[in-house]
Amino acid sequence: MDSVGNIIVYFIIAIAMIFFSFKAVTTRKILRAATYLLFVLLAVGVAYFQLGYQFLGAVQIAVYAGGIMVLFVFAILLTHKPNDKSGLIDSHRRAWGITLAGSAAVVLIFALFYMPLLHGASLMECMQSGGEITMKEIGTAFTGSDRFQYLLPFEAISVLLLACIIGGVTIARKG
Amino acid sequence: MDITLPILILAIPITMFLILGIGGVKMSKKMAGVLGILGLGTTAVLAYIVALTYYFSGDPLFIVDGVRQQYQVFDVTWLAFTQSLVVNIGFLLDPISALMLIVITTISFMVHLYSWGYMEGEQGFQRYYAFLSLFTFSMLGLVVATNIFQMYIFWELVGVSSYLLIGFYYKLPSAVSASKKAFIVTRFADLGFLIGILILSYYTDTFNFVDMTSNPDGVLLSTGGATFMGASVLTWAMVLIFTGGMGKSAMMPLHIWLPDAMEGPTPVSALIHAATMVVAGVYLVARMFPVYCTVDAAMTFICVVGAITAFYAAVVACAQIDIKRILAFSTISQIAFMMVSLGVAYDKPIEGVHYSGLGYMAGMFHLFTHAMFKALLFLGAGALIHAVHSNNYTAMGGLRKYMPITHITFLFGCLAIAGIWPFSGFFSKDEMLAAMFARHWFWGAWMTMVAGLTAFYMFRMYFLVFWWKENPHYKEHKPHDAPWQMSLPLIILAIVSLCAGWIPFGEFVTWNGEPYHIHIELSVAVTSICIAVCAIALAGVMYAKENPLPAKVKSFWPTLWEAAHRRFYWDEIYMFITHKIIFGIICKSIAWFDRHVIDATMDGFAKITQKTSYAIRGMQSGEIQAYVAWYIAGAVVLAAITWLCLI
Amino acid sequence: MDLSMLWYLVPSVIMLACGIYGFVTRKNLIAILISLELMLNSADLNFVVFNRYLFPGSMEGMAFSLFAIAIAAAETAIAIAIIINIYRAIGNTDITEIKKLKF
Amino acid sequence: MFENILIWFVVIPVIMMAGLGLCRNSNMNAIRAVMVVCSTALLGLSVWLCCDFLRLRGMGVDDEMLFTGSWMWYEPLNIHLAVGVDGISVLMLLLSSVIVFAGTFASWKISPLPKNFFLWFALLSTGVFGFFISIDIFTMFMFYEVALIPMYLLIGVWGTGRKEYSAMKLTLMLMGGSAFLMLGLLGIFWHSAPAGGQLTWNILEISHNASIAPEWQYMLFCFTFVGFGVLGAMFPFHTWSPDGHACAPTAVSMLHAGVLMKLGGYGCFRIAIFLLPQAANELAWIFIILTGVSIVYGAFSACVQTDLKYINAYSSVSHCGMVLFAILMLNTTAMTGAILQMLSHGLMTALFFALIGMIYGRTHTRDIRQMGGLMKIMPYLGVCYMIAGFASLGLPGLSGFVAEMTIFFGSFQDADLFHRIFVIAATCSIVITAVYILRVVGKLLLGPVQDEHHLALTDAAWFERFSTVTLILCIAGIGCFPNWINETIQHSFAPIIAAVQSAAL
Repeated sequence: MDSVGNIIVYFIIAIAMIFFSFKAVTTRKILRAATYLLFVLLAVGVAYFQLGYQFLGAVQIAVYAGGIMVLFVFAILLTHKPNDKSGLIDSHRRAWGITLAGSAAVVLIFALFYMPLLHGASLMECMQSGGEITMKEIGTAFTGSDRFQYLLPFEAISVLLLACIIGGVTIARKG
Repeated sequence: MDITLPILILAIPITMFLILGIGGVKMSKKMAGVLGILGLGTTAVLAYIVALTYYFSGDPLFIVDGVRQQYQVFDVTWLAFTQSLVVNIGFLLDPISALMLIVITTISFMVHLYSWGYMEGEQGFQRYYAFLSLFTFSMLGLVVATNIFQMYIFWELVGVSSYLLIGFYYKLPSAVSASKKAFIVTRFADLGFLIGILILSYYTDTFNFVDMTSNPDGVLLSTGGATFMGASVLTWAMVLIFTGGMGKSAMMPLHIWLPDAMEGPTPVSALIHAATMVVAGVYLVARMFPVYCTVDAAMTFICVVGAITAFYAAVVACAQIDIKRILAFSTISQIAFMMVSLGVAYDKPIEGVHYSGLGYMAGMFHLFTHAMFKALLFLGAGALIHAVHSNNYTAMGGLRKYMPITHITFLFGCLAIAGIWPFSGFFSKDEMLAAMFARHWFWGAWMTMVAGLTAFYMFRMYFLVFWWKENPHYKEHKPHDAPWQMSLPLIILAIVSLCAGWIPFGEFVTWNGEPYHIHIELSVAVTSICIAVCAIALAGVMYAKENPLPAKVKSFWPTLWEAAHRRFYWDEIYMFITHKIIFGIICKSIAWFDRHVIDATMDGFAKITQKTSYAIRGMQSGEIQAYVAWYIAGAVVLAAITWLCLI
Repeated sequence: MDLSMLWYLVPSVIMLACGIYGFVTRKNLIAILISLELMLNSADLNFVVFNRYLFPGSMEGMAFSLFAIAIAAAETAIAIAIIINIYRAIGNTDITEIKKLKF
Repeated sequence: MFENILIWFVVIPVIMMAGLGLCRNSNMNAIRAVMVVCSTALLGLSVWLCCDFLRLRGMGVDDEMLFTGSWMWYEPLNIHLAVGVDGISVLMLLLSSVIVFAGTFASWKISPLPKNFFLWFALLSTGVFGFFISIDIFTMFMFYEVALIPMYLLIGVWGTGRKEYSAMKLTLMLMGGSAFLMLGLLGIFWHSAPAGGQLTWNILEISHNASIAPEWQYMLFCFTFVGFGVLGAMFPFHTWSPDGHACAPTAVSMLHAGVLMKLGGYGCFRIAIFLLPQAANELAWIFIILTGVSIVYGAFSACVQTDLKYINAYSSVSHCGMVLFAILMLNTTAMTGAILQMLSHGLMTALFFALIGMIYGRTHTRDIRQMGGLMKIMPYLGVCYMIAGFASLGLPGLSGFVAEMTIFFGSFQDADLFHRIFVIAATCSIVITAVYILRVVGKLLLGPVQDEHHLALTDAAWFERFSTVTLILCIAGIGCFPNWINETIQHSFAPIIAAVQSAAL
């Protein structure tokens, strides 16, 4: 039995996620879409906190909600035109989108409900058996090269980021 | 026996062919002619030496207790198909090959000499002599073959020489098509020959003539009674081999090439298409005679084909205008005579007949005499054509005053072929008819009738050419006798035609080598002479002076005349089969099938691939959303499938 | 009432579905990118949820999410650079106008 | 490695390519010099190989393959560069070098881009020679592909008429064949050591193991036979041949019809029959039907063609059908005939294509309806054409006769009625061959001159004479003295026949 606080928090995040992601893809105004996305990202971040991954939640909020959103907003402002019609969606596209998204949702949700594995333990029990992950653990895991340690991907990501920086600069510089 | 002479006999002509063929362009005509004549003269002398040695030396190699032997002078391996089935090239001496050596070299030498005059001024004189040498080589190789495969090899070579010589005037379309026809028809016949050899050699496991003919029962036994479609395998083999002979010897229905072959130069017709190559079929049957005797069906087949051909050709010859064609049909008819004669012969004594192998001896005898007088007639016709520049008797008439030598020699030839005593044709024809009567009266009567027809058409031609009425063109262009190179062979051959009958032929050539003393069958001889004289008289009445009788006879049976003149439409039938059916239907449809079905299928694969590519190219639309949509759709479907499988 | 993992997974699925819908329907490149982020987040959330419920003792899911976030950042940066470039080149960010990559 | 004489058959063409690489495209004399020197070297090498081979056989050395050598190439798959020759390969090498030699002279004045032409030509030769010396089926296949690919460029660039189409068609069809072949060869490889030993590509080792399971043999036999059969122009996979030959430049037609099509026959023989003898015994009848059809069908098709090259291409279908037909008869005599036919057809078609190229170079047409009486205008070429024609229709004294007769007599040894009927059908082709050859000769060379413009044409130049005389001498040599070839190759059939017979038991 989970605590009532947890359940309330859960419902808030769940509703926020569902509602704002729905709004993000249906609104015509692109800047609003970005704002709704921000809310979704924040909700997800909260969910991470709730699940006991504080570091991840922090990263989610810092990188996504902080960094990426800024990029989005800048991009939107840079490419925005006053009477932009691209928000309008014709019915053909909408039908396609609804069909695809609907069928994906239906298949996945049915699958979820038919998986007995997914109906077990409560969050409380899991938190007790796993507990929180400390920064120290994360640090060790990311800088070690043993089993369950991630030095190589970590370095790869670094190089990737570097490549992105250079790539981004190169692409954006040329007119 | 020393092998030098036999080798030289074959080597000189082929060397001469290579010299004249390769170096001919650089030579003068005279040089080429002299070389050719000298080469052939030498060959002829050598051949005479060899043949006469064979007949008269009494060497135990050649004759044992009065029986002439078959002797292989040399026999070297040329190609080994299997351990036992080996093709040799060799030199077989026996009565008939020695006879043929004489015939071929004599006629060939005469023709070489004659051509020097006849072909003078022709372009390609050197080429002509080269081809003549090639032909002589091939023909000699054919007659001295020790085995059936060697015979086949040279058989093909004579075919090609004949092709080359018929097509000598290669700028004339008619000569080209005649040569083509000759080659293809004989090739078709050779196919039968080849299949026959295939069958025969499979069972006997040998190609060698001596092995086969010395033990014909062994040949029969080796087939083990195998049959195919009701007839024994050996019958098939022998009939098919005879088909080869039918092609070369222009038997019905494969005779159509021979009249057209007259497009070649006349001396060539004399050599190849009268005296030597066309009797190869007869020679083949004679060569395989003991084996043929074991197969009654094949012998009957030979008789029937020969009898029909003889009559057919004789009838057609009565209605021809071109003198060379008359001679050609006469050749067909006479060769058919020999065929029947061989067909009625028998290798074992039959009751009531004093000598069962008579037909064989008579056939070979006639081959010999016919070669001489037919060559004479052709060379004579050549002299006529040389004089009036036309092949048709309508351009001639009354020539006896202008060309006395030609006239007399031609008359000798006609008398010989008509079978008038004492010309050579009489003796050989008499023996043949006697042999036919001995077998069955029908063959004798039938062939006697053909002999009468022969006398009639030959004298029809003789009178039309030398008597009838003088052609008005002579005033502008006076015909005259040919130069000595041409007249000399005529005279020699005329003398031979006159005398050859007195040769005691049975002493030399019989099927088993035992000598036989020829004696005239009086009843047969008298009958045939009477018929011949009547026929000549009839021809004289109709054609000696200009009169309306021939025209009346012609208008009495216009269809028959027309049909005979058009050779009973055999050419048209062949044309229809080859052009319309084989070319027009089979070949065209196969070619069409190839292009429009097989090739189209292959192209179709390419087209399908291409079409499919174009069709699915639209999916590469450049719209990222479409890609994503497809991707997600796929993923969803996969997920659904996985899920359905899991539960 | 237990908060089993299903509770977290269902909103995640809906987020994914919204992402799909947005990606397929929207014409604005930035809107498409936004939809993409939604899908990514849904996946990240799944990693974390599975990690927490099924393998609470380890941290693979979390690590994976972390990397995913880093890569998403990089990807977004590049994508936005490209979008801006396209905007400079053709004057708008409508995806229906960009069809050069065909055939 | 280089002490093995066989390696030089690949090395010399490579040297040839290197030499050509150093020449400039404009320097025709240098290019010719390289080509003449190298092709003469190849010819000399193959003659020497032949003599040495006969000497060794004469000394009583009766190994299956002589001059063997093997060098590891790629260890994980056990691929070796394994070489070795028996009598058949020796003759094929001799044939190839003669044709490369004659082809060099036949393309004396090739343009444009002579250097590039000869480079590809040399690459093609490398593939051909490599194929014949290999006894490792992987390297064999590799050389096979090396020989095929240059065809595309040679036809596509230097061809005439619908050259792109033809080049594409030829290449794609042959590649399709190769795909089958590759499947077959891989299958053979994976089943080469059934007892679990080391898998091998080596022909000799596979045949010694002799243990590919019958059910696999059936499938692999079909794959390999069809794969090689496509190159051997087997009905119904022959349609690349007319189009390909018609558009190819002279030397390429020569090499392709003369040698490349022989790879098909040789491969069927060396791989399909030798390595899969049981399937060969039992499935031969299917392919006997197909090749029997090829023989007659090709001949009939040739009868109504009007393009000289099409006539010869169809006649090649017929003659090459004869090769495969004889191989399938599975007895020594017929196989000897098949080898003779390969040699004969190689030389004679090369001669034909060389002559057609020369005639086309003068008259600028290959349509026999537009030509006539050429014998008068160019007697040398006319006579050569007639000799080639006579060789093709089987005139004794030239090579075609010997080959065909050996095939017929060998094939007839099989007493089965089915075989007999097909043999007789095959013999009929000699008549049809005569028909179409004489038709061409009659229309092209004899008769009146069709086109007044042709009167000004010249006869053959020295290099053309050289090329044709070489080929004619070889043709006549085989035709007059065939038995030495029999003696050269008779040992080579023993293992194959033994394999087939033991499989039949």
